[in-house]
Amino acid sequence: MEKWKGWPKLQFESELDPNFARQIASIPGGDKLYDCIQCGTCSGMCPLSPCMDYTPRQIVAMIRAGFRKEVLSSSTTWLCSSCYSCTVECPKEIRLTDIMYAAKRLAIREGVYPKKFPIPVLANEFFKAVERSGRNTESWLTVRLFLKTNPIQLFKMMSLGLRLWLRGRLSPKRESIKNKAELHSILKTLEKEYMVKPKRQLGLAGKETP
Amino acid sequence: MSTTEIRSNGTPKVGVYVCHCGINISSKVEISKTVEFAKTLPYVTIVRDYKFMCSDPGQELIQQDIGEGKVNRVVVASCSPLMHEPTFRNVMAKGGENPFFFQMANIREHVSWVTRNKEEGTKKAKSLIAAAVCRVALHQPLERKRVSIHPDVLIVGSGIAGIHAALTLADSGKKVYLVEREPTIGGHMAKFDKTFPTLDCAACILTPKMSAVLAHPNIILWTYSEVIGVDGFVGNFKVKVKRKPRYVNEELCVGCSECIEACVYKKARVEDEFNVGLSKRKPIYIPFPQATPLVAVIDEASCLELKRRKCKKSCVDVCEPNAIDFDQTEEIKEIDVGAIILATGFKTFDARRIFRYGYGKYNNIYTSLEVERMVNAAGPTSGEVILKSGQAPKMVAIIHCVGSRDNNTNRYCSRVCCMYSLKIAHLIKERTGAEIYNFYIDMRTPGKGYEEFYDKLLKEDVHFIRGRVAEITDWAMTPEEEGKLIIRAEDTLVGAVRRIPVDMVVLSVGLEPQADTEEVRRLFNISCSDDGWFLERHPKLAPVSTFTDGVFLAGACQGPKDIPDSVAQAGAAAAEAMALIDRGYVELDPNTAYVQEDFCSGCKTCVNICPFNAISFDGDKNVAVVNGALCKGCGTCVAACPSGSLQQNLFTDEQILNEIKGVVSYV
Amino acid sequence: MSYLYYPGCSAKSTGKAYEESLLAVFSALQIPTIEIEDWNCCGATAYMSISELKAFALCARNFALAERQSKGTTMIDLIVPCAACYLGLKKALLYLREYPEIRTKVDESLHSAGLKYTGHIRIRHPLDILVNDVGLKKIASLVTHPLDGFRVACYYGCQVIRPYADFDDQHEPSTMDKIVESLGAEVIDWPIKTRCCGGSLTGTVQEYGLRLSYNLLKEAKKRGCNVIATSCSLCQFNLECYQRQMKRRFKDKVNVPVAFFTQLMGMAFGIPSRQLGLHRLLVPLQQPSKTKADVGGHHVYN
Amino acid sequence: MSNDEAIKAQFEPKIVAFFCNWCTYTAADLAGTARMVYAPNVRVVRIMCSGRLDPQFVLAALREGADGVLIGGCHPGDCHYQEGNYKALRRFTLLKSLLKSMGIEQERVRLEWIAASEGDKVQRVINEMTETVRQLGPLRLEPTIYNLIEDSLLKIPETATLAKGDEL
Repeated sequence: MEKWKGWPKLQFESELDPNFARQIASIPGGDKLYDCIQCGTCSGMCPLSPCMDYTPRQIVAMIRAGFRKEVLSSSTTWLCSSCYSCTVECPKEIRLTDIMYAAKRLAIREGVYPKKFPIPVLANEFFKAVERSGRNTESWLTVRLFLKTNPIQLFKMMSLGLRLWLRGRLSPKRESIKNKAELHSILKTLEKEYMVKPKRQLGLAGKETP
Repeated sequence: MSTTEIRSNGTPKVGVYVCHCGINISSKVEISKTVEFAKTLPYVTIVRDYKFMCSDPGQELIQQDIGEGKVNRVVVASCSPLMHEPTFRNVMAKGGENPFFFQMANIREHVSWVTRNKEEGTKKAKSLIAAAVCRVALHQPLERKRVSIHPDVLIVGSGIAGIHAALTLADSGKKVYLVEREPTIGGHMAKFDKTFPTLDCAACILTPKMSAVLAHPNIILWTYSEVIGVDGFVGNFKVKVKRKPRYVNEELCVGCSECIEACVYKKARVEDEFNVGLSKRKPIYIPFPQATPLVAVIDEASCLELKRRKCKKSCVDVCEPNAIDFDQTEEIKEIDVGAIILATGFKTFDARRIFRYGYGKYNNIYTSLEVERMVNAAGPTSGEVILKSGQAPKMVAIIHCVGSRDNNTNRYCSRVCCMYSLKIAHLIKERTGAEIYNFYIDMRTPGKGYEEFYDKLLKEDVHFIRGRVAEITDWAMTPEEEGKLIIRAEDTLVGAVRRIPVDMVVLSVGLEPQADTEEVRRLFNISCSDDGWFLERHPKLAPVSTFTDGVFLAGACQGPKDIPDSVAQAGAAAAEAMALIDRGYVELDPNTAYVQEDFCSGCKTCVNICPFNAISFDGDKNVAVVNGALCKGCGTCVAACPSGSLQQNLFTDEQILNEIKGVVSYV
Repeated sequence: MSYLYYPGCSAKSTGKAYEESLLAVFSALQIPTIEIEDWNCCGATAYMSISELKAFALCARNFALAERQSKGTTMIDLIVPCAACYLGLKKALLYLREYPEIRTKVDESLHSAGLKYTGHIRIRHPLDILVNDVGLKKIASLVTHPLDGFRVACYYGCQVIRPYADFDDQHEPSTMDKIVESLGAEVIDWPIKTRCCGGSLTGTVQEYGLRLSYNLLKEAKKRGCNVIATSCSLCQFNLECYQRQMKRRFKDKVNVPVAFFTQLMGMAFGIPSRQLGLHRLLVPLQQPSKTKADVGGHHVYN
Repeated sequence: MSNDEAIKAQFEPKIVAFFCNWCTYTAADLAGTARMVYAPNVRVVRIMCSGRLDPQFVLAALREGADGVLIGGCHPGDCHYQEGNYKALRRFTLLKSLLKSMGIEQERVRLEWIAASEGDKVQRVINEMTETVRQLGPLRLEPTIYNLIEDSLLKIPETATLAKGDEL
């Protein structure tokens, strides 16, 4: 007798997050989110929607309905390669790519992104590298990424790495800027600043009348 | 210079009547406070409030107070004067007082509907009431001027709306000028094959009306003509109409089309406007077999004779009635009419504007209008639905909302596309048996028998996919897709992206205002809504009137409409025009300018400034003289008068200055 | 007219050839370019998914440095060849202008490092500069070795064009096509010139990334192209460097050279191939045989 | 927060608007029917045409205690009376220079073309105007200027005082 995991297709309102939409909408231009007519142009344009667990359109619907958990842990936002086709073609001028970013940032902040999924790892590594040295060194980024996600891949890529190295397109030399102090003080002042407002920073529920 | 003795009916006794308008006003305006405040204002003798001042009991209140001599001037604080000023002026009259001892304070549109809370609302309401009271105390008794109305009507545009309006008016004995830009009447409807939802043939129901127009003794039909000038005002418009030369004498031509046969152009080379470019015509042509009038027309752009004056004119030789006349020139007609109905219709959205849909880039992508011609038995393919290759399509996609519901093109829903797409789906299915895919965002079928028509299509196993098509390409990913047009869209009901290869695509293009709407709007001095359609006076209560009295709207020029709605609206417009004409006169507001001769310095500033030449100069008395019949009451001259001797009824300097005082200094 | 130049990280490794050819071509056109001193990462895609605000700050530092370097100039034109950087910087510029709340925060952060930026700066892509500032006439006039026999598929990728590019049509870009045509090459028509190549996914979720890249190559070949021109180092990398993996996974020997459009220009201008970094390509690019390119590629369902 | 700022903070400007009957007043009605909420500080006086606007009305408003004046007319070419709005524009420019010479900030008086369909523009303009004037703070007329206006104006009949005596 297997364990009861709850109704697969029954969603109790009490489990949804009524503030989720407003949180995402708090990014610049984010309130367009409320204009969505669910036409599906975004999903149709998206080169990766066939691989996503929810299509971009569904994500918008879910954000508006407050499916916080599902959205933040979905693969959709991470598979978004930010090619901006959705943003350009949306009939309601919703900047979907920005919304995906917002979701990604929330997911990372709250540590709910799909684990073992290489993309967030890449993001993190990239982020750290730049924080450290102001630039990103592709060779090291790749190495670290594969070590963290699947080391076997690293070997698979060896030959490619070699061929690139022979052509001087991949060097172990770490790229870096000179004036790191400057950079660090810039980034430090922004430590606690968020583009997606933490919930506590959101006002009372309900949109304000214009 | 000016003095404050109150003319006419003695000491002002102002009655203030505050309307709750249900909760429309009372929800944002503290009525009781407002009433208390009003009591403190000068001359105010009575203040009352009531749920609906415009209702009979509400009006009763005012009449009684007037009747009992408690008040002789009235302020009603309620909605916009554009809404109910006439109503309450009548109340004054009924109560036995001059209707112009009345002023309205707009505390709904300008207060309760636009303020956040009661505090703000009440404050603003008070100030507006104070303004009205201060002003009304200085009002004077006035007479309305009556101007007789010219009984003829001008109708611009002869699509189904124009035609229906024309026939209705003509049948009621009115003389109608029907002006059409194209060489024939009929408009878009004449291009259609069948009409939804009944599927009766457009020609069968339209052509009888077209010939009726031609035959009707009360209708003067001017095709191939355009209105180029409009002067005057309600009841007495002076209109200039340009009749373009068609180089064929309408009276003589019998429409035998011998000339077309004979034209030196052996093959038709000119793009055929009527078949929206799907076929070619000759320089001399008759748009379509049932064209009305059935008269040939020669187009200057392509006719050899007209272009270079060297052609053997074989058309002339074959024309027995000698109707062809290359010396014909354009002709300007000047007419007087009392009312004008605009029925200038719409244009379809240019599908090239949406690059992703490849219109004009790939073969076999058609707009809905092109398909209408294609399925029409009298059309370029004589009713056959075929691809460029000549074969019949096996799979057809119909894409809804092309150019509609899109911030990058038109925000609005074009209202007819869902239904005509269903119709086209049915017709193509019927003609070819092809698999048909309808891509829609929302299926909109409100209307008598419309939903039923949708049901019918569902039973005809047409595919319906809820999803806006992302792109149409010739990029094949599978062998089945080779050589096809591939539709990529999300099936939103399934939640999966689908690639569907088809042979033919129909783009259901939306409706747009005519390209020259702006010029026409100016010509007739009316407004447009922000999406470019002609603006009606009131969306619900005056849907066919405009802000210019005597100018009415019919059909799609006011917004996307299907045939039933256009006809209904045309009827309404005709009725409005009729009502206006049968009354026989218009009453003009007496807000005209007048000269206080003792102050006039005879500087003549006003004489040149008046746009209507209503002011002349009396040399003997050395004063300006205003012609009340010509004055439209803009007050420009009054503002210009250096001596202040010119004044405007209902808007004298002291009245306005008092209103200013009231609006600022009490609250 | 002189320009400041922002290389971006990839120009120093995988995209070296892009930088080399770009600078070679620009000097051939006598367009002086000065690299921003001590520029830093633009905080593109991956970074932005951690903190957009910091990404904007990173860009702002570059702006500040640029302004300090070319003090006095009323309007600075910044050449940004890398697509991701181009988008990142352009977006930052836009958001800093449009959203005061962001501007103030970023200004503070700059201030803490004794930097400031006024906003007298324009982000320009080489395509933009070549077509609008230099002009096709000038380019054509420098062509000494016309590229006949080359049947080029111009691939713009995403971020050069979308969503902020103002120098070309976002739905149907044509600048690169025009340039390549003016080099005497034939440009093939294909509907997916701005379709995503998979971007960073090719490095992370190869399963998907590879497919997207392969679809592009396959379609280009099907339409008889014998070289693909790109304007983005990541696109170039994805399309070229993974062709072996594709061969393995899809049993299809793609083997299409993928060059930077600047390399093609250089070739037409007769610039020595080493200066154009042609030797860095994995799929060698040489004068195609006069015979029509082999049309191949078969179907993957995805 | 400095004292001056403190005043500005709770200062509610009074603004008188002169709207032409055919375009701008209608637009304001439209804003109402569309329930577009906007600042309550602007109070509308309806005139048939912006051409009727006599500069002394503006001065009067300022003298009576308004902190700003907004004038609304039809777009150029759309005037219901053909060209009243052009006249208005001409007078407005003159008025501006007059105000300048009086030392009154020009931003306190604003002319806008607003068509019958532009309810949203009414909302925008009124909100902007209110903010501008709020920033400028209350209008304080120099006594000399006040008298200058006083003389340049014809007297406003004192209905209020009359009211006390009631009989004339």
